Amino acid sequence: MSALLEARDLSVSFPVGGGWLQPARQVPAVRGVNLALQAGEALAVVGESGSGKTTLARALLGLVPVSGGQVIFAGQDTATMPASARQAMRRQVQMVFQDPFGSLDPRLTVGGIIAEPLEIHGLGTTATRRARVAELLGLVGLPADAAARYPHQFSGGQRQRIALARALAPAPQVIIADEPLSALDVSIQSQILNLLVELRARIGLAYLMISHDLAAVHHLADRVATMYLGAVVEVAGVEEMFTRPAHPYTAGLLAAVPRLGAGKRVPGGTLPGDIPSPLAPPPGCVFHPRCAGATARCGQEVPLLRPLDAGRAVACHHPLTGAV
Amino acid sequence: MTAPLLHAADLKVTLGPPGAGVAVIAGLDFSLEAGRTLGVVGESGCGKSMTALAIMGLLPRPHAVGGALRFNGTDVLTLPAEGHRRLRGAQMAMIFQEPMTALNPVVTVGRQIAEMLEVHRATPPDQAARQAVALLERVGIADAGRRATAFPHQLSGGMRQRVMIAMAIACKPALLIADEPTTALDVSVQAQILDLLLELQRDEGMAMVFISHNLGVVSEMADDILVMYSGRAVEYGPAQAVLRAPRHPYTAGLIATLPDIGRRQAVLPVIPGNVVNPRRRPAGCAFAGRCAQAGADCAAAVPMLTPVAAGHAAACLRVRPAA
Amino acid sequence: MSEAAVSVWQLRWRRLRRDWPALAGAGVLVALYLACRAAPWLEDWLGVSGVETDLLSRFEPADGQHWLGSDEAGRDELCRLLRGGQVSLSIGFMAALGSSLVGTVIGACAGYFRGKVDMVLMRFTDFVLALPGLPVLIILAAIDLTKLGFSQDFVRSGDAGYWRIVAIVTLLGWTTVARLVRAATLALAEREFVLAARAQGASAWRVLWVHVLPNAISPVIVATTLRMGGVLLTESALSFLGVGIQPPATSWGSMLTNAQELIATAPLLAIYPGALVLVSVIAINFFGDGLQSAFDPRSDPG
Amino acid sequence: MGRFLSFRLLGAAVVLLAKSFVIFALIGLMPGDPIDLMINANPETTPEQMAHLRAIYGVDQSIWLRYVHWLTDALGGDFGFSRIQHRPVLDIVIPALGNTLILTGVAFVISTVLAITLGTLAALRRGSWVDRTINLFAFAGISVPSFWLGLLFIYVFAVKLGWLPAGGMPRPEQGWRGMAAHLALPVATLVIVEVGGLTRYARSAMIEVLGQDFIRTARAKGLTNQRMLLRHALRNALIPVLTLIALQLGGLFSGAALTEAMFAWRGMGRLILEAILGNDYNLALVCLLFVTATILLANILADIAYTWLDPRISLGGRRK
Repeated sequence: MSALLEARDLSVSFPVGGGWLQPARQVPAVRGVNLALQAGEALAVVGESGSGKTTLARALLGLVPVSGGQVIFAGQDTATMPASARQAMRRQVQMVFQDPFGSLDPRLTVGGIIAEPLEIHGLGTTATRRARVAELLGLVGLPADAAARYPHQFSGGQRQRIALARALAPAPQVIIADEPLSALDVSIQSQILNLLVELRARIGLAYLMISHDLAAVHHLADRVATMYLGAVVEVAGVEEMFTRPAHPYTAGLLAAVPRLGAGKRVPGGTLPGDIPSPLAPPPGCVFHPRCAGATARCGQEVPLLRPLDAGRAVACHHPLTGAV
Repeated sequence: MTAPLLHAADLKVTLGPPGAGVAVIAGLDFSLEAGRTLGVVGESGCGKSMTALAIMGLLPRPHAVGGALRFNGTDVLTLPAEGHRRLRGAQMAMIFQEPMTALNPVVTVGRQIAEMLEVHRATPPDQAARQAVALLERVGIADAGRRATAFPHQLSGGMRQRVMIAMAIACKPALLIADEPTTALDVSVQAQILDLLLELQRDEGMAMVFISHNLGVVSEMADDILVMYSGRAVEYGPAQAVLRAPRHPYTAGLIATLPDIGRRQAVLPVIPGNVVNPRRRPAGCAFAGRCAQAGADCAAAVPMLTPVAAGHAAACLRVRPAA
Repeated sequence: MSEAAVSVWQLRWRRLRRDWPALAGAGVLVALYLACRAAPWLEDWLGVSGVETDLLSRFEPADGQHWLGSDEAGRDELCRLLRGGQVSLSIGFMAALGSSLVGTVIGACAGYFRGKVDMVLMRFTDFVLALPGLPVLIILAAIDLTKLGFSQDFVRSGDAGYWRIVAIVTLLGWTTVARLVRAATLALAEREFVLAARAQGASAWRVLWVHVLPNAISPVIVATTLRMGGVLLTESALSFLGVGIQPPATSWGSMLTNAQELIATAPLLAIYPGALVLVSVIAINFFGDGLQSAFDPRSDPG
Repeated sequence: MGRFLSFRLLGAAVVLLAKSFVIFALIGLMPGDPIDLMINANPETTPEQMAHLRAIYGVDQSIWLRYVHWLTDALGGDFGFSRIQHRPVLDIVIPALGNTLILTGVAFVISTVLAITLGTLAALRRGSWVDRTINLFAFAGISVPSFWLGLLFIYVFAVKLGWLPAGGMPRPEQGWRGMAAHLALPVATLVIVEVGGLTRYARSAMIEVLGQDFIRTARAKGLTNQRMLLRHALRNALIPVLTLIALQLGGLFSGAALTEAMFAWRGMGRLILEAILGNDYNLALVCLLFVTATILLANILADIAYTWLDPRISLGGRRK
C-alpha cells in the first residue's frame, strides 16, 4: 500500500534575529523527518514542546516553508505539483487546531465557518451547502440551529466540535489534528476523543494526531512516532511502543506519565534536564546528555532511524529490549 | 489531636459588586494537618483556584466572603490586610501555573528570591543574596551563582518553576499552595518538579495544598483529596479511598473517563454535557444535569457532604451514609 | 438550547449603549453639526449675515438680533461660528477618513506581506512620524501648487484651500492607523482561524477581506474617531497662523487669526471659536474613548 | 555599547541626510524663490538680469545639483546666511536651540513626572472619583487648542491680573526669578497640552501591569503595597510610557513651536515659523535640520534607556 501523505527527509528552519546588515540565523525546528501516513490510518506524533511536532504538521499542510526534503501527497511531490492538484490536496487534507477559541473566526456564524471550505473549493450551491452544514452539525453532535449563532456562544468542547465539522465539510481523506484535546476540560476531552474514534469508524478517515497526551494517543492511534528536538527517534505500533519502548526517551516519557491509583509518588527515576536549544544541539545523539544509558559513542555519532523489528524503527545506538 | 494547620468551615466566596456577585465558592469544608498534602481536583470554574486565593488573601476585588478559614487557629477571612500580608510569604506561600508570567521580567531571579528574606526576615541585602544562591542550589539549579544574576526569560520553563519554588520556601513556610504548578510544563519536567516538591516537603515538613485538574498528578501527590464541582466539595477523603472507591457519580465518572495507558477501551465512558457556569448554577445538586442517577429529588436541595466511610465523605443523595 | 444568535457587533453596541459619556459626546457632535448646517436658515430668520461685512455695526454686543454680538467686520458672530463649524467639522471628518484609508492600506500591506515590504513601509512610517509636524505642515500649506502642475484657476478657488488642508493633514496623519493595522494584521496572521483558512487554500485576498480586515477594523474605527479631534486641533492651529483656510472662507481656526490682537479689546470674539473647538474635540474624545472600551478585545468573547 | 552607538549614530546620519533632502525639496516648492523676491523688490529687472541672477544663485539648476551644492557647503561648516536677519544662520540657530531646550526640557520633565504620578494614582483608584477627575483633566488637556489656551493665559494672568509677563525673554539681570516668571505661562501651556495623553497612557500601562501575574506573585510574597508598586510595577509600566515619549518628541516640539510663537519665546519653533512665513528658506532649512537632529539624538538616548529598563531588549531594540 502506498502512503497517502508522506514526509521525506523533511526539514524546516526558522530565521531568528537579523536586521539591515546582519544575516538571520536559521533555527532548525524539524530535522530530516521521514514519516508516512497510510490511508485510513491513525498515526500519532508525540513529544514535548520544542520537539517540532507542530511545525511538522504545518509543513505537511504547506503552512510553513520547507527548507529541505519533500512532502508527498498521493505519490506527487507537493513542491512541484500543479496548482489544481495542490488545491485538491488542500481539500483532502484538513486540519483541527489546539485552541478552539482561536481557530474560529469570531465575526462569522457557525454556518459560515463550516461552509467556508465548501466555498473555497467551489463545492455545491448555497442550498446544498446549507444542507451539508446541517448534516455536519448532526454528525458532530450539535443541534442544527447552531448554524445561525456565533462561536462565542459555545463552550470549548462545542467549539472543538464545530472545528471538526469544518474539517469534515469537504469530505477529506486526512485530518491533521494538532493537540485537539489539550485546551479542553477533562470531562470534555473524552467526549471529543470518542467522537474522533466514532468519525473514523464511520467515514474511514486517516488521522495524523499531534499530542503530548500519551493516554489519549494510546486510545486513538494505530501507530506512534516519538519526536525529540526536531527528529523522529522512534516509530512503532501503539501497543509495542507503550509496552516495549525501544528508545530511552520514549521510555522516559512513558514513565513520567502520572498514573491513577498507583499510590503516592516515590521520587526518582525521572528524565533529568531540559530539552536542549535547537541553536546549540549536543554533538552525537542529541538525547545523550539526558540519557542514563549513554556511552562514549552516543556523544560522537548521530544515530540514524533504522528498523528494529516488524513495523518498528528507532534512532538509538543502544535500543532498550525489555518491557517496562 | 492538635488543631489542624488549615481549616475551612462553610467557606463562601462571592466575586463582583454586592447584588451582582457570582458565588464562586458556595460553602466548602476541609482541613489540613501540618506536613500533609491536600489535593484539590476539579474542572475549570469549579472554584479550586479561588480557594487558594482566599487562603492567601489575594481574591480579586470586589468580593465578599463568608464562613471561616482558620490558619494556625486564626481566621484569615477577618484578619486585617496588614496582618494577612505578614503571613503571606512568611508562613504561607504559593506557586502558580505560569512560571514565565509569574516572575517579574525586569528583575533578576536572585533579587526576586532575596526580596523574600529582606521583607520578612529583615536580612541585609548582601546576606540575602547569598542565601538566594543557596536556595537556588536547594531546588536543584546547577551553577546557581551565575543563574542568580539571570533574568526569567533566560531560563527554561522548568527552571523558572524551580525559581518560584525557591522563592516560596525561602522563609520556610508552614503551608505551600501549589496551583496547577506543572500544567504549563512538559511531562518529563513535570515529573522533576513533582519530585522536587515531595523532597522539599519531606525535608521541611511543610503542608501542601496541591491544586490540579489532572487526577493522575493529584493521585501521586496527595494524602487527602477534595473533589470540587461548581463551587462545592462533592467528595472528600483519603486519596486511596477516593480513587479506588469513589462514591460521588462525578468522581466516579471523572476517573472512568480518563483513558488508561494500560488498558485500551473501544469507547470511553463519558460525562455528558458541559461544565456548569457558576452564574447559571441550578438549585439543588449542580451536577444533577449531567448525572445518570439523578432524579427529581436532586434538583430540590443541595446535598450535604455526608460521611460514607472513615474520613471519607460524599455530597450525593444516592450514596448511603456510613452507619 | 434555542439561544438567539448574538454577533460581536451586537455585544459591542450593548456595551456602548451603557456608556453615557460616550453617548453624550456623540450627541453633542451631532447637535453641533446640525446647528452648523442650519446656519443659512438662521441667518434668514434673524436677518443677519455671517459672511457679509457691515462696517457700521462692528463689535456690537449681544442682543436679540446678534445673539452673540458681531465681530470686527460687523458680521454676526453666531452665524459666522456656525459657518466656520461646517468647514472645521467637515475637514476633521474628511482628513480623519483619509488618514485611516491611507493608514489601513499601508498597515495591512506591511503586516500581511511582512519581510522587506514591512521593513520599508515601517521605516517610512517612522520617518514621517519623526518629522517635526507643525513646521512641515506649514511648509506644505504654503507650497505653490502651480509648481506641482495644478492650474491657476483651481489654485485660486476656495476648494483648493479646503482640499489642501485635508490633503496635508492626511499626508502626515496616517501613521497611527498604519501602526495599529499592521500590529492587528500581524497578530491576526498568527491566529489559528487565519491558518485554518490558509490551510484550505484560501487566496490572500479572501484571507485579508474575510478574516483579517473585519477583525482589524475596530481599532481603525477608534483611531479614526480620535484622529478627527487631532485634525480639528491641527486645522485650527494652521488657520490661526494664517496658512490654513483663507478668507473669504472661514473656519473656527481662521476666526482666531486675529484673536491675539483682539484678546485685550474683545476677548469674547477670541474665546468663542476656541471654546467650540475645545467642546467638539472633547466630545470626539469621549465618544472615541467609549468606542475603544466597547471594542476592547478583552471584553469581546474569544 | 560602543558598537551600538556608532551604528545608531551612522543610522541617524543617514536619516538626517534623507530628511535634509525632503525638506530641501519641499522648501523649493514654496512660492517665491530668492529671485522672485528680488524681482518684486525691483520691478525694472530685465529678463537678462533675471537669468544672470538665477545663474548666480543656481536656481536654474536641477534640484539635485542645488542640493549637492548646499550639502557640500554645509558639511564644510557653511550653513549660509539668513535673508531677514542678515547674519550667518548658525549665529541665530545656536542661541535659539538653547532657549528651546530650556522651555521644552522644563515642560518635558514636569509633564512626565506629573503624568506618571497621576496615571499611577488613577490606575490604583480605578473607577473612583480620583480616577474620574484625573481622566476629565486629561481629556481637557488633550482636547484644548494650545495656542488658544495660551491666549486665555495671557488674557487672565497678564492682561487682567498682571501677575506675569505676557511673553518675551527675561533679561539677564532678572536672574532666576525673571526666568521663572517668563517660563511660567509657556511651560504651563505646554504641560497641560502634553500631560493629558501621557497620563492616560501611563494609566492604562499601569492597569495592564497591575493585572499581570508577577504582581499577584509580589502580593503572594507578602510585599507591602509601596514596595510592590516601586520595585515591581513602576519599572514595568515605564517601558511602554517611554516608548510613547520617544515617539512623541516630534510632537512635543510642534507644540513648543506654537507656544513659542504665542509667548514670543526666542526659540527654534518661533524662529522656524518666522523663517517660513517670512520666506527665509535657508534659515528654515537649517532650523528644521537642527530640530530633526535633536529628535534623532533623543531617540537614541531613549533606546539606551529602554535597554536599561527592559533586560529582554538587546541594544538595537531586538527582543531576545
